[in-house]
Amino acid sequence: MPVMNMIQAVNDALKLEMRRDDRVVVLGEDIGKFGGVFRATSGLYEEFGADRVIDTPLAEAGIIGSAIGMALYGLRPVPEIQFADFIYPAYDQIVNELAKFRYRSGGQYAAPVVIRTPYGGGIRGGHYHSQSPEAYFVHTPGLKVVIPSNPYDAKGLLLSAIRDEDPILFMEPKRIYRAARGEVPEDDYTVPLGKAHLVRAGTQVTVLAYGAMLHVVGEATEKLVEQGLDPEVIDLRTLLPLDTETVIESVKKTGRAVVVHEAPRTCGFGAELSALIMEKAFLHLEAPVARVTGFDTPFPYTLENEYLPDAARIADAIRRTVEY
Amino acid sequence: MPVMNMIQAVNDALKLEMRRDDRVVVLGEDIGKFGGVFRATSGLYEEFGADRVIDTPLAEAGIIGSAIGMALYGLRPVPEIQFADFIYPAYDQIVNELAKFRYRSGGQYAAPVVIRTPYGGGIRGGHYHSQSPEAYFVHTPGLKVVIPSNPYDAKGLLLSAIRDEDPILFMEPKRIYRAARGEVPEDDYTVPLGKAHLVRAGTQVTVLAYGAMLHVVGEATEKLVEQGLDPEVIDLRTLLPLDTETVIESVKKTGRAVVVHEAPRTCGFGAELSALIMEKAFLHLEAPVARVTGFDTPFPYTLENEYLPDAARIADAIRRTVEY
Amino acid sequence: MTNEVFSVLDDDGNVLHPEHEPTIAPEDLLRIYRGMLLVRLMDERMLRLQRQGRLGFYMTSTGEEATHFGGAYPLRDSDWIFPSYREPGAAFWRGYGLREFICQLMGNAEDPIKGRQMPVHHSVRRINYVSISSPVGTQIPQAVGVAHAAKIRKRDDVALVYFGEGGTSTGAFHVALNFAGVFKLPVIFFCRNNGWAISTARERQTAARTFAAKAVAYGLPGVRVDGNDVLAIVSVMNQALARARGGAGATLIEAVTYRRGAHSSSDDPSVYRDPSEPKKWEHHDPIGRFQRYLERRGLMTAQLQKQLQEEIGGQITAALKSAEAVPGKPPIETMFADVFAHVPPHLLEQLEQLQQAPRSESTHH
Amino acid sequence: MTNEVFSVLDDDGNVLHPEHEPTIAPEDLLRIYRGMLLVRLMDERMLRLQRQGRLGFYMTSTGEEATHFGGAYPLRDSDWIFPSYREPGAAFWRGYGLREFICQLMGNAEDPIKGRQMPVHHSVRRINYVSISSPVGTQIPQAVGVAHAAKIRKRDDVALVYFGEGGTSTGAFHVALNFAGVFKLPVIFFCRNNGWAISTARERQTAARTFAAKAVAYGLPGVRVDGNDVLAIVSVMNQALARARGGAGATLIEAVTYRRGAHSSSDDPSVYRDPSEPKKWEHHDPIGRFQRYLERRGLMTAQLQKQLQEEIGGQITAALKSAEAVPGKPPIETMFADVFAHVPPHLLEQLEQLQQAPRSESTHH
Ligand SMILES: Cc1ncc(C[n+]2csc(CCOP(=O)(O)OP(=O)(O)O)c2C)c(N)n1
Ligand SMILES: Cc1ncc(C[n+]2csc(CCOP(=O)(O)OP(=O)(O)O)c2C)c(N)n1
Ligand SMILES: [Mg+2]
Ligand SMILES: [Mg+2]
Repeated sequence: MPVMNMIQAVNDALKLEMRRDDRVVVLGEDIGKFGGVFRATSGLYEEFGADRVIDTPLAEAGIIGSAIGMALYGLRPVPEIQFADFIYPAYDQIVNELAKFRYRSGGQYAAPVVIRTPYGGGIRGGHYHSQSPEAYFVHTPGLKVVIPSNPYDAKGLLLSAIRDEDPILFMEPKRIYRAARGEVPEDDYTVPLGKAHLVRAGTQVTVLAYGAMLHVVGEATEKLVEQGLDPEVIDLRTLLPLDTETVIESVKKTGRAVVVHEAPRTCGFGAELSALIMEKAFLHLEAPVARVTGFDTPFPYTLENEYLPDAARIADAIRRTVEY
Repeated sequence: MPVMNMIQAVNDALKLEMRRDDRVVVLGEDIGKFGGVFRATSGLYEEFGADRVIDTPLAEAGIIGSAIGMALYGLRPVPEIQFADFIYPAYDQIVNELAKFRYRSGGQYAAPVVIRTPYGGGIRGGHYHSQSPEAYFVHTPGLKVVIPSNPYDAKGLLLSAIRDEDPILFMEPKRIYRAARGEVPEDDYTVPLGKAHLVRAGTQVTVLAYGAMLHVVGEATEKLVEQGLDPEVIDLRTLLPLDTETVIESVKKTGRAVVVHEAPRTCGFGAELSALIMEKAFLHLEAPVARVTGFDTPFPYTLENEYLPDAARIADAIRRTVEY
Repeated sequence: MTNEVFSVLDDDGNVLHPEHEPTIAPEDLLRIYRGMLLVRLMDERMLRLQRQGRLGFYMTSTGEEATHFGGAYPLRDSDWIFPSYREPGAAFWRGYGLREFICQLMGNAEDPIKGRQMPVHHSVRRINYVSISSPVGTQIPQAVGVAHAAKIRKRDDVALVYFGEGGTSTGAFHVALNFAGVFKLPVIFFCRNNGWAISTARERQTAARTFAAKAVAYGLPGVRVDGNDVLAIVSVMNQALARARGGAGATLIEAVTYRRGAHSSSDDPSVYRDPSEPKKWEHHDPIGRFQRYLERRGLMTAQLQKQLQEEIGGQITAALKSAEAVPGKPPIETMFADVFAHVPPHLLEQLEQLQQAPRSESTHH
Repeated sequence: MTNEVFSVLDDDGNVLHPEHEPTIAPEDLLRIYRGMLLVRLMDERMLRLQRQGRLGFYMTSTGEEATHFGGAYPLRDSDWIFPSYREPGAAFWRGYGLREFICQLMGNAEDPIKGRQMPVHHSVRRINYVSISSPVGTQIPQAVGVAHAAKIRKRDDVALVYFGEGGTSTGAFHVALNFAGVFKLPVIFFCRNNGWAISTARERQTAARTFAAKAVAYGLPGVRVDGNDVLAIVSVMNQALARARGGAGATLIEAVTYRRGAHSSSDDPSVYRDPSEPKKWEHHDPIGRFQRYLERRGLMTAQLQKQLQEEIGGQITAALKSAEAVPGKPPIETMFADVFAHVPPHLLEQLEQLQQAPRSESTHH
């Protein structure tokens, strides 16, 4: 099996699906001839031409607004927002239009658009090239939110997403675009949406994470395991709809949970996980659910490493939770 | 003391502050000659003229973007977004610009803009005239979020907001614009930001709410009190910065909490409250924090009353929490 | 770019420019007339209903009916219409039923969109009349996307998108027309310049001399047409359609008309505009003008007109009766359906919670 | 609306239109020249630094220096400048220090903005050079707001806002110019049309014949000026300023220039454009042209030029040395400051948590 990094896996999924389904088109800024600022779409323009690989003017609202129209017409548009930090000019189209089309039309119209966007810190991008806005979209009924943490999932989840009937935010942790490498089947396969992945089975505490944080969690748990701890690690993969069953079963087993994300803490997705766990596993909880997150500040430049959850902070929170 | 409704209290605060401070200007759609679709700015145009009461073209991004510039120049703009549902075209200006100006400029520039906007359901407005987007803004570092539940607070909080140095979302529960009436001093007074209000002291359970929900909570608790229960009711008033101390002290006392809001449940502000309470009062909790909220669907039209938390659902949650 | 407004008819229904008079079969002329009359009478009746508290909300098109039919008539059924909330006639033209229309207004159990939206937010997929949303301008880039998709699929479908002059101030308008220009897309931007955006006068909306002039910014042709002259509108639409189907791209049409009624049933224009203004525009009434034209052509008589009125009135009454007879609201299951293609576990759970929860009197199912 | 590009100088520095040659004091002419040279040399040095891994990121302005000074020179110090990331010269003109500039790039302990933003996102309040943000176009309505405030306060300050031609495609551009037109505001919209938006060519950005033509959509005058001719820019700026201060409102200036370098240090133009294109533009170099003009006027000699180069080179070296000598990063307290005017309890608590937390090697303080 070939070894790919995240970018190659995303690129492979797009190629494969564009070959399989001629309704699939990609559009965005610099994604055509240039192949995207992260090269995720490289080679597509050459293979599929300007009709299906569309370099747009600089306007996110235009990209998403027209993607909605394309989807209404029957295409399967996969727009790219160059950085998640720049998605807000399209926010109205996403939360008021894309998310509500099926509902508001009584089920008459659907807009299965998959918005791909690189997100997250770790690339010295300061606060306009590092944001993690997933909670904004999780809080918006009508959208699904998918975040892969490795090349295998990136390809399998993206293929599932493009074949899904609903609008989806497909958020790609750019920090591990090249760093995360792994075996990826060349042929067609899917990883189901709404299913979390058990990364490590354990008994003492459930660690919940997604995206780039999985790798930092891995660093942390490795040390802890050496020290004799036995954490269970779950990669959520889909934030909405959440695989509540897997999460709750695990916490009922371990009685403890630590949630990790890069986004600011207040009203982040960690808050939802924490609240949900309390509602559904209260009597099993032996410690409060701990949140290891970015801080409630804009994303800094120089102090990025201090801002982001690192292995030490995560390990510390896991240990405290176990020892609570 | 004169009796006012919410609209009159807001209008009174604007008049008072515009007389006191000539840096204060209001701008928005239909807010001038017309006095606003809810009449919140009526009379201002006549008294302060077109320079300070500005009817704008139909563009929320222009309203907030230029309000930011006005604030940078030294004015105290109080833009109105006609309905919170229409704030998204200005989302980029709010979350990427307004919220981050002080931080990103190393403290050189500040943009003390107070965005007034009617929000929430209960007026048969369907999903574009009923939304409660507070969580989007609470999750955005750099913004304060204030929501009054009665005329006295509306005036006092709005005056505090306009005099504050930070950008503020001032969200007005339009459902009780006219229904909520009460004595409001004619003269100048402020209600501090960041301080919750103890509406009813109780011993068995802490009920946390804000905006229009306070009144539904009132209905519910009234019945429960008749039935011999003793709930404590707290009006948060400011969602960010939250009066964590008051909330946590109360829950430590009662050992139980119920959170109520209209917004969708997942990743709503209730999730943050629930997570926070678990983190800070875990050992005092005798029951899981319950959330009574809108459902995770777009806001419906015909089934509005089914969607919104009502007295029965709230009372039921309180009772279950107490009896847990 | 000229300021001139293109008309075919004068206020008395005389043909000013025979060379521009579109050739329309007599039966179609009568269908168009009947359609405009239907909108006029429906608006009167529904507004009265709203005043009586039998409807939560309503919006009229009085004086702008020609834009509905002048826009919709020249299209093929396969062309897409992206309406705003003020072009119900374009749906009636394509066969939207009076009863469906009223059921939507009532949000009752037979509302085609299941009681999900406020009155006047129709959606009629079978006739390519796309779901209306309240946010102003959002439909414009979506229409561009449909046109883009048609071009990609090499079909010659055209997208017609309606919006008011207030909508031209939105960012959505700008990005949409810019995309349409860059990609040469088969879309027609139909701006109903009715002079007002709620209380905001046209002069406050832009300093551009005309709304049609804005086309220059996108490399598109812009035309100003008399929005109360259905024949003039048909004629400019025909040109725009030829352009679009011929691969030459988009057109911006500014239809100069006037909002004679209130913005909506919640609005009171007397606060912000001189009542003489709407009065003045009654003399340019699109229906009256067109009627006099038909009379001149011997296609309309006072008696036929009276007969049509009664016939339409009767149909509205029947539809209203039948709609009001629909028992109850949509079942609560509908509140959780269509958020996604399939109801996910968390929504099933919330449905159960709602079903099991006690309800306040106000909200018993 | 014309396509013509207004120039004062030809490529050899000859004055084409003496009647349009702005009157600028010789010492100012030399300051302008010196400023352009500074930007050119600073860019070369900082890009090299970035290549050596001593800087995280950088963006050059090579070939566009005339837009920095042609825009900034005619302003009063009290006028506001809203820059994008490609006009550092406008800050240098007003006295931004080389050392401050480099400290910002390094985000070190003496970075004027406390290491909060990526390199080239300067903010220099004391000279009304407003904080730069990455999102394209957002500064345009903000500049309009400053102009609106100045008008409300009855001061005759003017706001100058820079953006690239890519920025004209954003909704922010549209709403900003529309507001400026409606309210007749003292703002100058300065579009640096450098032909490229990262890999996106100007033709893909809009179908409008020119960017200046977009002014029509807002009832504003639009002018096209040679962006590599500092004298021509000064002359159109003077007209725009007179209009603005005279209460006649805003102007849209399209400066036609070319991005000779990569979009940024992360970009590789060879993938998307023909290398002969930037080569061609070297013949229109704004510094060379202006230098030949100064020589003709007897204000510049080869020797003086060489002397200036060395002087500036020396200053850059000194500033760089001193900036690189700054020990350490901003303290972690700074991460929680300036989110609000006063640090609220939840941020104090988070600061404490961070201070008490163990740190991975990578991130020891
Ligand atoms: C983005 C947005 N802002 C504000 C509103 C509130 N609103 C509804 S209609 C309207 C005026 C629209 O005027 P125009 O576009 O001219 O259409 P008309 O009503 O005249 O047909 C406004 C401001 C809205 N629906 N959407
Ligand atoms: C809203 C937004 N979308 C995308 C980007 C990514 N981006 C940064 S610069 C740029 C191109 C800008 O081109 P132009 O406006 O012509 O300015 P230039 O770089 O040529 O000076 C893009 C697409 C961004 N910063 N902001
Ligand atoms: Mg209008
Ligand atoms: Mg450019």
